[in-house]
Amino acid sequence: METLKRRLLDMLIIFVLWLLLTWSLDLQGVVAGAILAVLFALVLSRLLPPHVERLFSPVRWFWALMHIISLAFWVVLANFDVMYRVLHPNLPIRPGIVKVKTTLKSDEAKAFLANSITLTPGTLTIDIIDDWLYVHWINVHESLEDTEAITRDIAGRFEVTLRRVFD
Amino acid sequence: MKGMTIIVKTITDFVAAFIVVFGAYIVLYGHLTPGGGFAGGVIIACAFILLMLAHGREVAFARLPERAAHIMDSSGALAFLIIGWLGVTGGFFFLNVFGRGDMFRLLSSGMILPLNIAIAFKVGSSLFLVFAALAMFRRRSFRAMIEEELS
Amino acid sequence: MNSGVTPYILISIGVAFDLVGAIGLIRLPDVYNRLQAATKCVTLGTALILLGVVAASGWSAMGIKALLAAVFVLWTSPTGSHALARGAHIAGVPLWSGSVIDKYKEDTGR
Amino acid sequence: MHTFLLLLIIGTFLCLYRVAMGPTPPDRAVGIDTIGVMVVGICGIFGIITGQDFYLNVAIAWALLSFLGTLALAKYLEGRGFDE
Repeated sequence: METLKRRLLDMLIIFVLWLLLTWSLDLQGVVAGAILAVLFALVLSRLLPPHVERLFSPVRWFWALMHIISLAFWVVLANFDVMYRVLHPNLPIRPGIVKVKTTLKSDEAKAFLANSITLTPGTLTIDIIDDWLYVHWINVHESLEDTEAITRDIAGRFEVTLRRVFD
Repeated sequence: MKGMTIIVKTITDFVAAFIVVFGAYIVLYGHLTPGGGFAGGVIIACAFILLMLAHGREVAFARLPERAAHIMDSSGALAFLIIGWLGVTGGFFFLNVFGRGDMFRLLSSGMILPLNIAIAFKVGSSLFLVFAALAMFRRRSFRAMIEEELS
Repeated sequence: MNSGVTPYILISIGVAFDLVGAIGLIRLPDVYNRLQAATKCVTLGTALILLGVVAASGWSAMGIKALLAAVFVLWTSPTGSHALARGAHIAGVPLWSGSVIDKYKEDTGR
Repeated sequence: MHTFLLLLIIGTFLCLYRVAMGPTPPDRAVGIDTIGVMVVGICGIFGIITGQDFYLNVAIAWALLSFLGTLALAKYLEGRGFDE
């Protein structure tokens, strides 16, 4: 029963992707998409990631929207930050690799946290080992041993929304 | 640790299904837009090569087993030949024996669409197998290879 | 294809960010700093150009494909730069001489 | 629109400087990755100029191949085989 439900979900998602790609309601195209969805869901099993059923939860979609809005703000800020640093004649940088502890549990949340950190001002995720993220920071301005402040400064701004989206 | 980090694994899982559907779109609309069997087959193979890079060989072969890839490889070439020989019933090799259909719709090209699908099966599975086979060779130092040559 | 001023604004901002990323790739001192500038500026620049395509063509086949390409770039580009940074650190590329701390080397020894 | 195209091509040549002159192999890999993402934008602008939507297919395929190449280069820099 569980696998049947999962297969139907796979078919639906592949069919929606096909409709988005062709973007026409021509009968032949729609039938071809339906055949393709059934074929892929039956033959290429486990192609989609686990927990696909979470796509149908409106609460998660709301928090995903909140995350996208906050991420857009920080990304634009990050670009002006990089522009200032690159075009300044003296190159005002003070780089270093710091360590950040995350409280998120699932793999998806960790992956999207790492990508969000890469896109925000002055930080670049280098590695993730269990709960510790190693982050290259272009302008280290906190005191170096104060892991709490560094964590709050780098990862804290996204954990609130990402926890509600993925965990 | 097998494969790359969690980040790469998760993002690869998210995009692999989209890449396969995109490759199928390139194959099926190959006669209306640029693309076709070869390009779509390469894109479908890229999805599985991506899985192999991110997760390691076992996971990629669990998604597309080696034996199934071999069968698809051979049957693609066979299907191409059979569709070509169907033309002989009307006169000569590769003669279009299917209907032409309406212009600018999916079924409008006679036998180009089945030929595209056959080429896609052939190219996709064999490119995946070639990548897997080439990755299996151990990387050895040039010094060892030269010494082995000289001895 | 509606002609307005919105696509021109979006595309010009995107191209400006792309050029800043390229200049940062040349000016900054070591591979990690270059990766920072290149990833942030070029990813947002390309995404803005593709959003400009969406604004220029509306909800047609072209607009939807541009939207899909923008989502794809926004997901994969940071991932690729993360993999490159990890590879560079494991390959033994040192940090710039003005760097203040390297926790990763202290913890993993690579 | 042609001005934007010219500016983006100048940008790719700036990246090509890093590919040619990079002191270490990872520098060259970063240049190649950046060029790959920039070409996606060039494809989008081509789509607007010509009004044909298949240029966006090229953009998606190019983004995919660029990601694949970046992952392969990163794995090569780590010093591991492609299938482990």
